[in-house]
Amino acid sequence: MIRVQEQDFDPGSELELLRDHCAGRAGAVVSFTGLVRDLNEGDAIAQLTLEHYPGMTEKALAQIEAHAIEHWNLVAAAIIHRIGPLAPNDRIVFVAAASAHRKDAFSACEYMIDSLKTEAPFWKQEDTPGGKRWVTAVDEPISS
Amino acid sequence: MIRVQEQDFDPGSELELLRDHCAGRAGAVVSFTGLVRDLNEGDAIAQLTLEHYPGMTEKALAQIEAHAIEHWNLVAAAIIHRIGPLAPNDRIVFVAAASAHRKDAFSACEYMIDSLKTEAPFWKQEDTPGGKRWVTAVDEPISS
Amino acid sequence: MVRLRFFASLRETLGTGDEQVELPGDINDISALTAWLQARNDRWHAALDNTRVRIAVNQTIVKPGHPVRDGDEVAWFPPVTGG
Amino acid sequence: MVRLRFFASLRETLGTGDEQVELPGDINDISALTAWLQARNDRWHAALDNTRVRIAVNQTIVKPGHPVRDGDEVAWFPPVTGG
Repeated sequence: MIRVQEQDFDPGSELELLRDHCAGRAGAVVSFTGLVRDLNEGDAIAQLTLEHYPGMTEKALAQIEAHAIEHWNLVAAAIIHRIGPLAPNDRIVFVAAASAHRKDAFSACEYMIDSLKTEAPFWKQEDTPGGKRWVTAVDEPISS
Repeated sequence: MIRVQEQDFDPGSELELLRDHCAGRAGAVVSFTGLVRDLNEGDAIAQLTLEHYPGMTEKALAQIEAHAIEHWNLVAAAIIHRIGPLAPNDRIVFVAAASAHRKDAFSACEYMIDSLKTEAPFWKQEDTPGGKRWVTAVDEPISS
Repeated sequence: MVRLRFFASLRETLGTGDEQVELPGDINDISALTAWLQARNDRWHAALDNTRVRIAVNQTIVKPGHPVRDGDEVAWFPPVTGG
Repeated sequence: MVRLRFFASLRETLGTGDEQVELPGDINDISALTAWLQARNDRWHAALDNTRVRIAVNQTIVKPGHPVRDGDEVAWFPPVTGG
């Protein structure tokens, strides 16, 4: 399940949907929730704005999810990413993997968020006391 | 935060409590939820019953959590484990780690559930078509 | 008095989960205490004669030979399977 | 016509995020298309003269020299920072 949206999401509801979908076949559900930190590189963050590339984003996320489901034999998976303006402690992203065994659920969840951070076309702009600035990529660059 | 209880828990509420507690200091929250599978070693599972050692359980869980918080510099953590009779797809255990960075949150969460499975005094009994049976430990034995 | 605890399959096999015993004067470690319990009968002997059985003193896992004193709580149980 | 997309800091620097252009007859790959856009002025030249700039054709990242055809959507953007 892939969603890109401005509005907030509820991790509890998403986990419950995954569990309903698994219906006894999954023993392990691992989730990652990304939150807006109030400090980055020593500067206070008043607001974070997420820009994305509509269309390509959904394609990239669907590919990441499909690869995870196949490679780790997941029962279910989910990726949700917010766009637009966000405040400190707001949720940005949610990634979850449900599997029969816990190692697979951990590996798949970590793979999905790692891949999202290098392969999905989202860009963060921070609002700091010194003005707006684009966040610089620190992870590996996007690959072809 | 450590809890051992018969009643169900709500992962969404627990994640929200962690987020409130972090208040902008955590960028990553990783959670693990363990569910009752409807099949184990080829047999249908009608019910799973969790026995534990009251007192020692809480001590073991508190040690696991304290080590994770210190080693990975977590902002917050939680371990909840249910006891008593459970049905397929019921939640058994919830472990969560909140950290400034995602690698730490993943490592700490996986450490806590791995340690719980070998160090905390819980025992599972399965109700199968062939009768009740105690689950045999497959992980590393508990250490001193 | 020493409090003896048994859990899971051991509790079922021995038919007891919690008892209080007067510690004989010549018993001062868990290995001697285990041997003393094993002398009760064949069922006790077999159940505790298992290298996978764990022993905790005052709710902390200990190694063979760990001392036991009056007032202690000693527990025997199989490898754990929670989570 | 080819649809040109620019995102994030590149969109801001160039002052455009989305435009349609008629592809000149002698341009048939993204490297030639990028060079043609860089000839617009110094700002365009500098902004696209950066090895970290990624190029996507029809919403898939491509390598230098990838072909461009009439009807394609071509996007330039900096390394991604979501998640």
